[in-house]
Amino acid sequence: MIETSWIVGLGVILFFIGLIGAFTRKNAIVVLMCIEVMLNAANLNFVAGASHYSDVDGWVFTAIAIAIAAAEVAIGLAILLSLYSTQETISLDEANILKN
Amino acid sequence: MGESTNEWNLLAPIIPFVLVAPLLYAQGWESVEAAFLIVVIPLLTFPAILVAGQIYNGNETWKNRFKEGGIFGLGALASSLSISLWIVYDYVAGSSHFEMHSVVEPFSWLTFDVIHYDGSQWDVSSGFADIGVGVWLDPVSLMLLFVATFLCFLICWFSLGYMNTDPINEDSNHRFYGEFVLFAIGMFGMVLADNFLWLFIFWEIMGLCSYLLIGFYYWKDSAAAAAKKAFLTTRVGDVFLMVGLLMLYDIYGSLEFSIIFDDPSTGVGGALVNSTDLNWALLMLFIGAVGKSAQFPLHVWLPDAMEGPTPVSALIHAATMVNAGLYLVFRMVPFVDVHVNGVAGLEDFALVVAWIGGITAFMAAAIAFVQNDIKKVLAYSTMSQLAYIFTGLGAGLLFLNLGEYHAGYFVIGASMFHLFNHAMAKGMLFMASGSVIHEVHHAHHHLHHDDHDFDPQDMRNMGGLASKMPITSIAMMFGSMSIIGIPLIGGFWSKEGIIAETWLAYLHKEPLMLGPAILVLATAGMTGFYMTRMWLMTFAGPPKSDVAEHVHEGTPWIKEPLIILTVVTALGGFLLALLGAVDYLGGEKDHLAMHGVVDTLKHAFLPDDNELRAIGWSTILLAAIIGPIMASRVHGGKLAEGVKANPIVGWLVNLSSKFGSQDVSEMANSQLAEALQRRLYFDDLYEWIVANTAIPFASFSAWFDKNIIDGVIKQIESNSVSGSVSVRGITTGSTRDYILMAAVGMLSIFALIWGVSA
Amino acid sequence: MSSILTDIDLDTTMLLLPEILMLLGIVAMILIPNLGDATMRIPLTRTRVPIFIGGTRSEFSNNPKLPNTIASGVLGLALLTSFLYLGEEADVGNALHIDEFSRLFTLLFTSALLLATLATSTRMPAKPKATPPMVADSDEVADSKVAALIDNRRQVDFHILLLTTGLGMSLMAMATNLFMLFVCLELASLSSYVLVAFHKEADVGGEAGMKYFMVGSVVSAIGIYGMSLLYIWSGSLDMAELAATWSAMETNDPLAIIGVGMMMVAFGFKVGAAPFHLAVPDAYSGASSPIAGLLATASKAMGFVALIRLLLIVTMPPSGQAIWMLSIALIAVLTMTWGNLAALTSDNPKRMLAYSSVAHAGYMLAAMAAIGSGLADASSSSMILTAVVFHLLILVLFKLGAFLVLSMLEADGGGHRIEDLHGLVRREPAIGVAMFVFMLSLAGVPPLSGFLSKLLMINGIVSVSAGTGAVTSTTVVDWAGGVDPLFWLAVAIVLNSALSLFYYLRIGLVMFFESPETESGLRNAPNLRLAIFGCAILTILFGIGPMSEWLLDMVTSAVDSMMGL
Amino acid sequence: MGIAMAVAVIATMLFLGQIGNIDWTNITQGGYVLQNEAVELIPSIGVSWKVGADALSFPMIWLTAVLIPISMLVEWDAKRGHLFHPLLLVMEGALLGVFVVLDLFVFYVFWELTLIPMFLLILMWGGDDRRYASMKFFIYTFAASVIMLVGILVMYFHTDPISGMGSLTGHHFDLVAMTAQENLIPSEGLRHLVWLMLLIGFATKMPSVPVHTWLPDAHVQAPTAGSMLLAGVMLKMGAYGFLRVAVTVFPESTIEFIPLLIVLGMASLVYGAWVCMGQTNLKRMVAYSSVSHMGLIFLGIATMQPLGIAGALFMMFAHGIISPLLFAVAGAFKHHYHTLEIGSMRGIAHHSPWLAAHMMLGWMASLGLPLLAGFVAEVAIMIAFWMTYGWLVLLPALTLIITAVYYLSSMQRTIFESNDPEKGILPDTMHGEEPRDITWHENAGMLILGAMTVLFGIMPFIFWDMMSDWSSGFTFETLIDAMHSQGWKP
Repeated sequence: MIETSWIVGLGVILFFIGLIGAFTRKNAIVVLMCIEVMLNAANLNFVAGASHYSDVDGWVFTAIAIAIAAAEVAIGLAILLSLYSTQETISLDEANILKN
Repeated sequence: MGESTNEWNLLAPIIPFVLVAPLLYAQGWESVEAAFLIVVIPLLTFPAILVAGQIYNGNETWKNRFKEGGIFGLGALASSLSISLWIVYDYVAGSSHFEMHSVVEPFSWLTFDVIHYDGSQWDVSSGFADIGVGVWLDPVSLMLLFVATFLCFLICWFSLGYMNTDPINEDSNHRFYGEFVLFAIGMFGMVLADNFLWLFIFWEIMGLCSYLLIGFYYWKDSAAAAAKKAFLTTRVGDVFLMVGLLMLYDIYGSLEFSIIFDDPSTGVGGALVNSTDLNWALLMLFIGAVGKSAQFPLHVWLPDAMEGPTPVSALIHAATMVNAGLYLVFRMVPFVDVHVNGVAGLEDFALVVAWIGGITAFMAAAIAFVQNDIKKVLAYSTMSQLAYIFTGLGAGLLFLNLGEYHAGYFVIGASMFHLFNHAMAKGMLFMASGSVIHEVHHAHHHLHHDDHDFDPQDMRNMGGLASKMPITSIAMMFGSMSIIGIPLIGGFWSKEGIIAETWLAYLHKEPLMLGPAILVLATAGMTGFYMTRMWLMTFAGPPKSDVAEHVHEGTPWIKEPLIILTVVTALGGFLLALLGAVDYLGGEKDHLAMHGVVDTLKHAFLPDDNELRAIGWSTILLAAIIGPIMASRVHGGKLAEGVKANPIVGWLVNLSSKFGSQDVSEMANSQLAEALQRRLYFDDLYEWIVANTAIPFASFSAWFDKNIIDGVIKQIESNSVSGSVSVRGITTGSTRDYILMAAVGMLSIFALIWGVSA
Repeated sequence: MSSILTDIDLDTTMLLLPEILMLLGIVAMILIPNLGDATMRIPLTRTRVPIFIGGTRSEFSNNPKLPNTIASGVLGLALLTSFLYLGEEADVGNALHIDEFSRLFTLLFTSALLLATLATSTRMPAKPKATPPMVADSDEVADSKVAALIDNRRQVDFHILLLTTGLGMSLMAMATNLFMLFVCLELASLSSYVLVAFHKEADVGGEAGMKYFMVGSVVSAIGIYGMSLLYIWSGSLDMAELAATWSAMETNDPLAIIGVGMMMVAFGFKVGAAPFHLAVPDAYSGASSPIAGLLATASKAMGFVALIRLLLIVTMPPSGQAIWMLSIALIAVLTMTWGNLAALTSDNPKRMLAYSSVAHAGYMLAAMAAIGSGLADASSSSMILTAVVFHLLILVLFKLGAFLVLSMLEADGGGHRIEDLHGLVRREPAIGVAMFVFMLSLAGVPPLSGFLSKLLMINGIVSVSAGTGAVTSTTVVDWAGGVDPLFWLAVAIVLNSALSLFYYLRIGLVMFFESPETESGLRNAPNLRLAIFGCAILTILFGIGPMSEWLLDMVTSAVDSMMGL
Repeated sequence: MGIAMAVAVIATMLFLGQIGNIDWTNITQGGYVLQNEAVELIPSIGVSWKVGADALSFPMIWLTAVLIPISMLVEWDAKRGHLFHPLLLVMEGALLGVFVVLDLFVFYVFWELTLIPMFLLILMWGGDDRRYASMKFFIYTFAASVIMLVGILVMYFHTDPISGMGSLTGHHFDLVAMTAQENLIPSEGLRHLVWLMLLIGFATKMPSVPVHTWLPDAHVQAPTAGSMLLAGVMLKMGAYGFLRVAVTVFPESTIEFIPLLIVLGMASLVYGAWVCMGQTNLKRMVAYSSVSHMGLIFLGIATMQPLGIAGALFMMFAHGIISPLLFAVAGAFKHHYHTLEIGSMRGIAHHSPWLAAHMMLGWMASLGLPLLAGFVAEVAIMIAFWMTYGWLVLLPALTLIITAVYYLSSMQRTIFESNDPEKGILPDTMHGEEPRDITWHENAGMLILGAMTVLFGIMPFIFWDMMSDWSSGFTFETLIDAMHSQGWKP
């Protein structure tokens, strides 16, 4: 069995990949994916915790977190579509009518 | 009397005022109990005049029947005069005598507590009295009260003729009478006040009225400036006077005359009074007196004050208010009188008083040499004569402080007597000059309606008026004689004593008195010159302009006071001298008693002391002979052909022409004359100082406040705005930046939490 | 025999009535506007039975105002019920706990939502008489008719989202499990993202929604990751258990404290704390005003509930300074200063209010820091928390009230520039004065309620910190050297309040003294006016006197119940 | 506006009617009267409605009740009078609140409440630059008072519980109880800090240099009635609060900071006077003269003599009568000549004799002419100041000269000087309009103020006696102990 700490370690790496991606990439879709990666890092932890503590809650958390992620992506894409329909861009830098 | 006899019926409204004193007497009042009414009746009258004048302005009855309020003013002053005469009668002729206490118990005006540190702890000081207000009378204040009420009444009478006939004053005379009566309140109050604070309060009221009345012709730039100058200059003195009061209060725990004079050597709580402290306090008070009495170096306001209407100059700036400073110095006598509880070691202060007096006397007389404005001559003469009195008081204080109380009392009495003589004479002289100006102005108005450059006060436009204005010329002659000190007339009786005692002080006591002694002696001769010059330029010689030819004496109301004062000036001095006024005022005798005529004359002309005799005769020589003769050589001359002066002055005109004429144009153009014309540059100096220090500093302060103090606030404001803009700039609008910022924030939180937990 | 069904007794269900009502409201919202004469053929037969869903809809169900009415009704009822059950306390399952505290917040959320709903009733572009396009219509006319129809349909979406937001928030306040809390928070957040982006035709609508969503998702990912760390650390996400583990922890476990830090980021975003607030002004200014108001009040309150749970329940040490105290204190100062400074020159009133909302978060965070300083005993903690909750409650009145006024302007196409407020008092005296009251209350001018709450917060900070300076100190410098730095937080609040006056008063100034661009009055929106006046009056009443006392008592007992006092 | 006037007059009458019911023996002995049973307002935090008056507040209450109708009278024809006069009534309520309440919370509420009507007065009826001025006024004083609030809260926190008060916090805002509590703040450093915080709030209101710059701006822009109330009563709030809270509760700190008080007082007095002299705007000059006169209050308190404190109290009162007159005059200039530039109009006495007369009286009263209200205060403060500080008194004394200079110069260049007895020099701003004198209501208001100036100049004892008793009692009961404990010596 893999040590919990290894799984957590992987989670950390994933999380930071996601986080760094989130503020380095301009394309909103990619950022959305980065967010997914971060959420999955959390899921990994939940799974690891669940198996570590033999606690069923962790599994439930994971399942619900995945559902949340799905909802988030759905909403995100919808919002991006509406952004695209008005500003014809989904670049995070270019959509900056609102500032200061 | 006057042009229309029915003018007398205008006086009907004053009857009830005059009846106040008899009625109170009938009610069984003591005269001193009524003393407060001297102040209160005018106090009630003056607002009535002002308000009624404002309301009824232009109303015919108001203007003709009530003389725009003048009648009511006269009434109030008449009642004051009657009460004061009642008091004078009680004290001088009656049985009342003065003692060392207020004649009316003071009313407690301000009550308060004072705490002090006794070396180990704080506690209530018991010795500090409340500030009250009451009435105080002694020979000098009685004399001054009489002078004030008498002259106020006469000059108000005079004003009815002088002010109300000048179209320029039309519809504003109520202002004049209101302020005039207010002034009277100040003067009466100051004289009656039983403590230094109320003396100061009324003193300031007089200052206010002086300001208001100098600025009576408010639209004239020169009058406005003169009024301001007068108020500010005296204010400088007043502030020091106030500081002096604070010091006195701290020393004695009271400002009541009765408490302080009871024992000036012990202060509050029985502590011995330190002469240094007292010296400073008296010096501060003296600065106030210098300001009020227009002495060097705060003299600059008085000549300018002549911008006011002539009755104002007569009353305030010659006869009454300017005496306040003298009165204040006189009040210092108990402090220095080591014979009765005085504090030794105040000779320096006495010297300062004498020196200031000597310097001013000489300086003012010198400047008077070159004045052509009749009122300015009189103004400088006033300064000079007041300075005499200061010198006398200085000498007196010196004598008293050194224990020579007979000489001290004598010279102080002489000084106060000179105050009386001078007030009467100078009040009359100003009224007479007013009469001249009034008529010259009238004549000019009659002849040239449009010419506004003519100066009716300039003596170079006059000449030969002796024939046109008999009463005025007589009055002026007696007044001048009194001021000059022509033997037997008015001022002679007092001036002689001052000069002589000043010399004695030098000879026997204090070498430093030499300066004042020489200065006052020289001034005596100079007085003879400039007063004669004034009279001659005005009344003798041929008319110097066509206006002067058409002058005639006519206006009613003006002559009566002149005549009364002429009599008082001509005879009053001698009479009072016979009664021993000097000793009475000096405090050596507590009643007036008739001396023999021979004794009196002998005392004046042939004293036993050789020194005194020498000084006396040299004074007479200088003042009565050399000065007038020199003036006659320059300005004397016969009247125009075919006109004759009345015999009372005619001899003088003729006499003056006997000395031939001397051309002084070279002297008149000299640098010294220029300097005198420029009043020895004091005004210029003060103006320069103010313009180069106070005004730039004030502008700088305003700038500083606006740009530095408020600038800091504005800087905070603008920094906030620029900070706001830059902070808003961080919100770039790019989502990536927002996420980055969140990540940075997260890391910072980690760092902080980690740092705290480790 | 126990089953899920028997576990739920009727009493508890009654206590959940507000949430149930909202849930039913959502269902009703889906059903009722679709009611029509649709029939369905029974399979294999020719008989058609009416099923009422779909088909030609009746006048009643076709009314585009209907969703708003339903939402208002539901929220009103929820408000009422939550008020009625305020004192009750019960466990629901093992993840929810009803108590006074949570019900108070339900009250807050539902009233904010109700106000927003009332504001929306005349705000949404609903046209009751919209008809389908005719063949004869030109393209433009046809397009606009279609748009009107679509707009009418979107009413339902909007109000459903409002109700889900409410449901999420309300449940979140009851959560005893961090994960439950988070899920409910996400429910509310995701709905609010859409609400922000709802006005998608405008250029800014989509952008605002995108920004808010992107940043929100990233920080919630951070938060959920932090939570997962906590889970790994303790094996449970039940708050009581977490708290027990936390206080049993002898040395600080990095997993735990990093987890807590990450959750602070997530909740910090919700409350609008710097530096996570950057999307906030963008979102507010892009969203419609009622929604912006909702974010500034209900959403912020939600964030604070979460923070309170996390910081005061889970990680509060029994004694001594909490590890998060310093960071919260610094964030507080940064937040209030940043918010006030930025608001100073904002020319868009909505942005201005957004920044002001950020500043207010700073004030409240400062008060939280005072609780965590370890200097506060139980009663002063309760007092400070009371101040915070009280502030959150009354913010609904004047912050949302201000947004309601803006929404009134927005209905006429304005509200985005300060010029739109020019001369408001002349155009609409009552509205203008109400706005002025809101501004003064935001600024904390007595005797308005904004002053009372700010006073209580400052008082809290001062009272726990001022006693810390050396008693023996004889000079100010001495004392200042010894005092807990917390004291300067109070000074920071004070200085910031002074700074904030500038921009609040500026609004007042332009309303009173600039000449308006148009003299015409605003749209006649009785609901909205009523809401605005209600807010204004309550803003004053809660400032001083018996009403404020009543509310304070309520908050105090709620806070005490939460803290177990 | 008739209604508002009626309300104000009725309020004043009610107040004056109450005077008969006042326990004068108590009030003149420095005690409180009319102190009601405290009504709890927010008991959970210890806020109650507790009011009372003593010789410190009574003259101020009197002043407020009298000044409001007068300022209404002066601005009888104000534009939008239906708003203006009610605002003045709001102002009256707030001001009276400040002076009567004995609960610091409610005190603070009223304190800030006074800002709102004044803010609106300046903003809605002010001059050209009113926005800046009103904002500056509001923010400046608000900022200062929130700092004061922190001080109040620290005091609050140190109060001992009183049963029934402060169920939530355990503390209370009752000023009387705070005063009575021994050693309210044990830490001396903190006490000083609190004192300084209070000072910032009160000194800004007074205002004292260097936090005075809001005042000239506010005054210049404010409408006449606003200026009258601002100078007449609002500035006194600062001095009143300082005495009522800072000095009463923390006498030790007051003694510790006497040098600061002297510096502030001197700076206000002397520097303020110099700044006055540099002003070209009549109203600005008068505003700075207020700064200058308020400096005397600090000096009076700093003497630590009953006499000086009584002088400071009387200064508050006297300035409260005189400065409204000054501002009424300045306002009348603005109203009738449309300018306040000194020197742009000359010889105004010709067209407006009443105005000139009022100006003369007001100016003279303000420069400390005897028998007008201001003199007594100045003399009392200076006597006490000499006793304590000796020659330092020359600074305030010489400032009297500067005061005279700027007042007289401004008069010289407005009501005097035109070189034509028939007409004055009119400012350009008249645009050929026929000059006229002040209206009847302005005149009536100024006459009443002028009459009071004279009345209290001649008969200061009407209020002086109670002030003097108050300050004596205050000194013996409070200050002397503190002076001993601080080892303070002159």
